[in-house]
Amino acid sequence: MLDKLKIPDHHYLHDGHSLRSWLLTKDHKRIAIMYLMSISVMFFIGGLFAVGIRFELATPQGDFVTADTYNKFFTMHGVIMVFFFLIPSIPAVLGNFLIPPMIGAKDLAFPRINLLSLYIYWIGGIFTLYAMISGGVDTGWTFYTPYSATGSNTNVVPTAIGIFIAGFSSILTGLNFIVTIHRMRAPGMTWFRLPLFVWAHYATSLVQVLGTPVIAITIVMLAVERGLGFGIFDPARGGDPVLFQHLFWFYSHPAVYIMILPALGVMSELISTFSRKTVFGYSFVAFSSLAIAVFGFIVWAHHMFVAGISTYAAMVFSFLSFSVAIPSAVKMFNWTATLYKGAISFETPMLYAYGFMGLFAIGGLTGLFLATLGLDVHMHDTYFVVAHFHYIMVGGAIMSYMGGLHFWWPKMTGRMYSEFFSRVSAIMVFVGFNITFFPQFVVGYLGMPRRYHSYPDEMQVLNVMSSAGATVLGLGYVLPVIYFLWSLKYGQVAGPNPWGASGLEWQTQSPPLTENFLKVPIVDREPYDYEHLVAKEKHLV
Amino acid sequence: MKIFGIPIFPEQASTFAKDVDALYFFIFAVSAFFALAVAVSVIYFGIRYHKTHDGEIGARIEGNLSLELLWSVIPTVIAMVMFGWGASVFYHLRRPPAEAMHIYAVGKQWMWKFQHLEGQREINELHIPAGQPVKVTISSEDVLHSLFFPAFRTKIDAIPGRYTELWFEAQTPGSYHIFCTEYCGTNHSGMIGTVTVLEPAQYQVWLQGGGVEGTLAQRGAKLFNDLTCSTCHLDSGQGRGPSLKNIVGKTVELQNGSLVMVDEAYLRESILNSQAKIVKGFQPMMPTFQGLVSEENLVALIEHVKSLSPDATTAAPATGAPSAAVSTQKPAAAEKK
Amino acid sequence: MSNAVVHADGHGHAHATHHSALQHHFDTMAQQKEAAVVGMWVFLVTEILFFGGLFAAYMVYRIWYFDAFAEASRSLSLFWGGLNTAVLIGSSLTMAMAVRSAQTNKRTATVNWLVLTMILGAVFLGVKVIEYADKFEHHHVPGYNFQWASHEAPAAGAPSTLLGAGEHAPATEGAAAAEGHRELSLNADQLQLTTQIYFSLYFTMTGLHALHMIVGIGIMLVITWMAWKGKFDDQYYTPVEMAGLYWHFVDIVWIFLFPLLYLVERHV
Amino acid sequence: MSGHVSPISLYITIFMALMVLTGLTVFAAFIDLGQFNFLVAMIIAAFKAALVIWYFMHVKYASKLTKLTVATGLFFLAILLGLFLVDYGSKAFTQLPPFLS
Ligand code: HEA
Ligand code: HEA
Ligand code: HEC
Ligand code: CUA
Ligand SMILES: [Cu+2]
Repeated sequence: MLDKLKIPDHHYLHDGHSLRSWLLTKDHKRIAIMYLMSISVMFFIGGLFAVGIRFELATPQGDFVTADTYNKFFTMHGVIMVFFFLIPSIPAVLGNFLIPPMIGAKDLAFPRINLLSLYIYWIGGIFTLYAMISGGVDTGWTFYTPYSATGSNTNVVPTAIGIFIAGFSSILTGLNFIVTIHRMRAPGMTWFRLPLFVWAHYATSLVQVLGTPVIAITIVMLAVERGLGFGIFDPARGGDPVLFQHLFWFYSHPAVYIMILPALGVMSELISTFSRKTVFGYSFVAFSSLAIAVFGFIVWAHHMFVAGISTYAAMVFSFLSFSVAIPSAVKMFNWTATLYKGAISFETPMLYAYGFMGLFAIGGLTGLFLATLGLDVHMHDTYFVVAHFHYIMVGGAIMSYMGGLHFWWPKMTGRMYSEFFSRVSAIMVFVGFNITFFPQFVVGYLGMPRRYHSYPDEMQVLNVMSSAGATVLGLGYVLPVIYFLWSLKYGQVAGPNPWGASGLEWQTQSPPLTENFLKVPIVDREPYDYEHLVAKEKHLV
Repeated sequence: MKIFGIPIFPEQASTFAKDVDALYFFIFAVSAFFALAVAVSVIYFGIRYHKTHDGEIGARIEGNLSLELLWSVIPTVIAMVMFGWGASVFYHLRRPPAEAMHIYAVGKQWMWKFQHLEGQREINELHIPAGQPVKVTISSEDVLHSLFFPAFRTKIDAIPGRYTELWFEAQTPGSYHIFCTEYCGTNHSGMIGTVTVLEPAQYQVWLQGGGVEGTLAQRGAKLFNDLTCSTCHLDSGQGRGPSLKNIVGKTVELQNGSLVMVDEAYLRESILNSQAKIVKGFQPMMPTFQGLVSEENLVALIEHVKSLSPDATTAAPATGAPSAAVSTQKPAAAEKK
Repeated sequence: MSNAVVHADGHGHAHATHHSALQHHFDTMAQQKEAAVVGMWVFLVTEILFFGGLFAAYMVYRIWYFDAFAEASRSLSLFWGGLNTAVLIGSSLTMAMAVRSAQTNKRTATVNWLVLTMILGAVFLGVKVIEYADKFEHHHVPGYNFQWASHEAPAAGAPSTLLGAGEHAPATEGAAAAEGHRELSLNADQLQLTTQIYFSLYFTMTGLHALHMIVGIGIMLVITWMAWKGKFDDQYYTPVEMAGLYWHFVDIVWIFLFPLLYLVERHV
Repeated sequence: MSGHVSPISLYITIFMALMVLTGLTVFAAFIDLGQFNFLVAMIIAAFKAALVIWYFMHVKYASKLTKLTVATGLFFLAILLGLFLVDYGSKAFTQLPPFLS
């Protein structure tokens, strides 16, 4: 049957070939592709800074680059990875591409705003890259005052403005998704027939819309303080530097759920598809996304337990911090239960999904260590924290993103990549990742502080392990670039539904038409209905 | 603890270390249990239910309410245990005992300055006796820093314009790391030092050694003269300013009728922003010393004033009072003890 | 590869008559309008939280430095502030009228109301310029040679020196006391510091508010032009309505800024 | 489909009400209500804002979804301000305004 497949004549990639037809497109799928290219570039820039960090930390003395350069490395690594890679990653690429076909819509509610958000992202990115080339920043991605306001003499304001601008891109994406999910669903597509991917993106959008404005205003306050000499956080005028931290984390904690919620959404799709089984406890998984989004807003001060907040406030925020763990746990257990009595197979996306399960569990559970007051006093600002968030953000979010990319790649391009190399890369990433970041838990509990350019000799062995692992990890990330590009031309034609998946997006050709569907679909059954799929397949044969 | 000569677990050198590590192992065990439970089931299901033929699909199982409840409630209960345990350790970490020995620390780009009441001053080094609770009061001269003693399992940020404090009771003599853990600019990773825990007897010897220019309070007394404080604050109470004898630990009545408890934060405020609180019966004529006394000299002055109240048990400084903090109503009631 | 999930339907492009403003990916004008309204409100929610961050900072410092805030707020002109409040509320009325005219197919009235709204907006900004100029004159711009000298009090900006301090300090009948002010717990030096925080917030808050007004006027210029060209009718007036929502929101922000900044403590 | 058209008289009434409330808030600021000055000012402002939202911005006639959106915004604003007070309200050096403590 495979040899009969061919790429359809009409699809969104063929709807105009000029640069103009891309830059002025209103098609969510083309915008998604442009996002994919942009964030990939950003990922590799951020990754190069990580290489710099790990190279420096291979020896304890701090002899590869100067302390100032090192400080700029991790700051720019963090800024790029967080604001220009991970926050836009799944929503702006996979969400943009898939939400309309998943709900049976022709496009997002506001196609022009969608394009605008891409341009805004570019402007913000260029701004930030410019700030980095012309001197860099060294405040850490957290921009704590008073160092950022008065101490540092690097490009703090330009970088912050770059983030400010990119924030609007994130807000507009979220706004677009919310309205689209509410208003653009195909006939019959009720809320409880939505794929869990869409639920997760709905929750993400809430966070984007409600949180991002606060970081924007915080950046404005920082900019007027630094640029115009206003005193808002300035301790010399009786201002409170800790106020900045409150405002910063009011956004930046929820922002971690902007990064992880879409990844959780991808996971539900992957687990269901590759076990050919409906997701166990659909409504619990759906509502846990919303719960995570809402609870995410009430825990922020767990980043400030030793920053001078009152003992009472520390207790309240520690208590609340555990509230996010419960819906996360619910998700983990439901996915596990989904596998029970499934028909499981291990194509590359599923390998990533399995990797995710392990790494996210470790990352999330170490979050509990940090949320526990007595322990965080010791662990705060050590490599334990660094390991925690890399386990979630790299081990969790990126694993899931890669899984999703491999899963929907045939839908996006119409072609398959090399199964062999993709498995090799998935395994390299998993192994390399653990070698890189597991030792950091150990060295962190040992007391190694983060943002350290040099460190005590006795910690070298663990750091060398970490640096070695990063090499494997880095190569694991380069490989997909090669076979993905290769597949564009030489890949096997995939056909509309190579995985036998159940979602609406698989019921149209690959790559899809510009309008996604020939006719507006009418939905008359639950999601993840594999019985029906099989019955139909049999009927056809 | 070491494996093949590589340290993988920090020394336990304080009384907290055991408490914190016990908590650590508890959460570790819980986490390991859940992580393994998930990993094992996932792998087992992957093998047991591996897809065997084309077109095979999984069983139709929609969900199970009691299971959902079970696995929401159990983590909730466990999480509450973690919270409670963690909070009680934390509470302990934040409550220095009254008899604690007192040391001042000032963070500054990029060094730690420690001052003993007996007058010794150290930079990036700290000597303390074993078996004795030690309270460190911390401030910063420029940006945020954070004073971290990994072997004691405690740290706290140094915040410009405020006092924060931590305490510990070192147990095992030896030398341990001091780190600055709040990013503070170029040489953040160079802002490190060593804390040396000595046997109490050795500590006494150490105290005697070295050319010390008098105790901290004595240095403060000299400053008290040099800065002309003494011209107004006569012990007799006849000067332009009130007598500072025996005021620490007492309450003072202010001009607007409210009462203030005299503690370190109040003294600090009185010196830096003298007219924030005007003592009843006096004119607001004391000049502001903001910018004229360094953090180090400030603690010396405060120590001198405290030495004028020999039988006061020093009240803990109210954590985090900004230097210009103004409170017009009730006395700055320290966090409820 | 057709699929049972996808049915043919009579939906979508079945309607023969489409309004010219209907975009291809919507089915009906009602769907399109509802999407726009919800989208706009979601945007306004982001604006609520944007200003919310400022309000949080304001709240913290107002509690800490109430006296400085009271003192500094008294230096603002109640006349200009009150006038501006009235102007802005008036502009909200004219804006509401503009939307109403568009709803009822009255082209000229729509244009007129919009122009009137813009004029009122410009008046507001003009008054703001007067107020800002006044602050520059009185050295009330933080960071830029800020100086807080309350009325007759001695040049408080000059740091009191050790020697001269005794002479400096005003006696009991301080200027403030003479005016019958409530006893202040702050002296000149502290006011110098902490009123700066007030003015930093003042300028950030009113500055951002003014920026929003400028943007609003810009939007309205375009809308007015569109209305003039006859692009709207009772079926399609969404842009006017959206501009209206935005403008009313800016008005609401001011409704809060006015008491927070101008009326901290006037009863003395 | 052209949405609800409110009568002009309603708009005028709302406008008048807003002006009166502005006057009231200025008036209230000049009488000494102790700690309650702030509360009164905020209640009046909130009431004014509600009038604008409800009538000028047509939320009264809008869909449930729109109402929900507005409510969500206010709810999260309350979280922001409320949890700030958890820290700042419990710091040793901060007094809550007496009407809160
Ligand atoms: C995507 C990003 C992401 C995500 C999702 C999370 C999720 C969580 N994080 Fe993390 N975190 C970061 C990114 C993230 N974090 C970053 C970047 C920092 C550092 C910032 C900086 O300072 O630079 C940080 C720092 C950080 C701190 C501050 C540490 C410090 O600086 O001292 C804390 C403290 O509470 C914390 C806690 C948590 C918790 C409780 C969760 C929870 O949401 C986790 C929930 C998940 C699980 C619990 C696992 C799944 C459940 C099971 C397997 C079942 C068993 C469960 C139970 C028994 C309850 N994180
Ligand atoms: C999405 C977020 C994200 C991602 C993906 C990563 C990815 C990685 N991070 Fe990052 N990291 C952060 C977010 C992220 N990080 C944040 C927020 C901080 C805190 C910053 C701060 O303190 O302010 C941080 C800090 C941080 C530190 C601590 C620095 C310090 O405190 O001093 C370290 C140290 O090891 C580190 C390492 C790595 C490594 C090895 C990777 C790897 O996964 C990267 C893998 C990618 C590549 C290697 C690039 C691709 C490969 C090539 C270009 C080929 C050539 C390379 C080789 C052959 C090796 N990161
Ligand atoms: C010009 C005279 C003058 C000088 C010089 C002066 N003071 Fe004072 N001081 C006063 C007066 C008057 C008061 C009481 C009014 C007040 O509270 O401000 C006071 C109050 C105080 C208080 C609060 C006392 C209490 O009972 O609550 C302290 C503490 C203090 N001064 C310390 C100092 C120190 C330390 C110095 C030197 C660095 C100093 N003063 C220099 C005049 C002075
Ligand atoms: Cu001091 Cu870091
Ligand atoms: Cu967090």
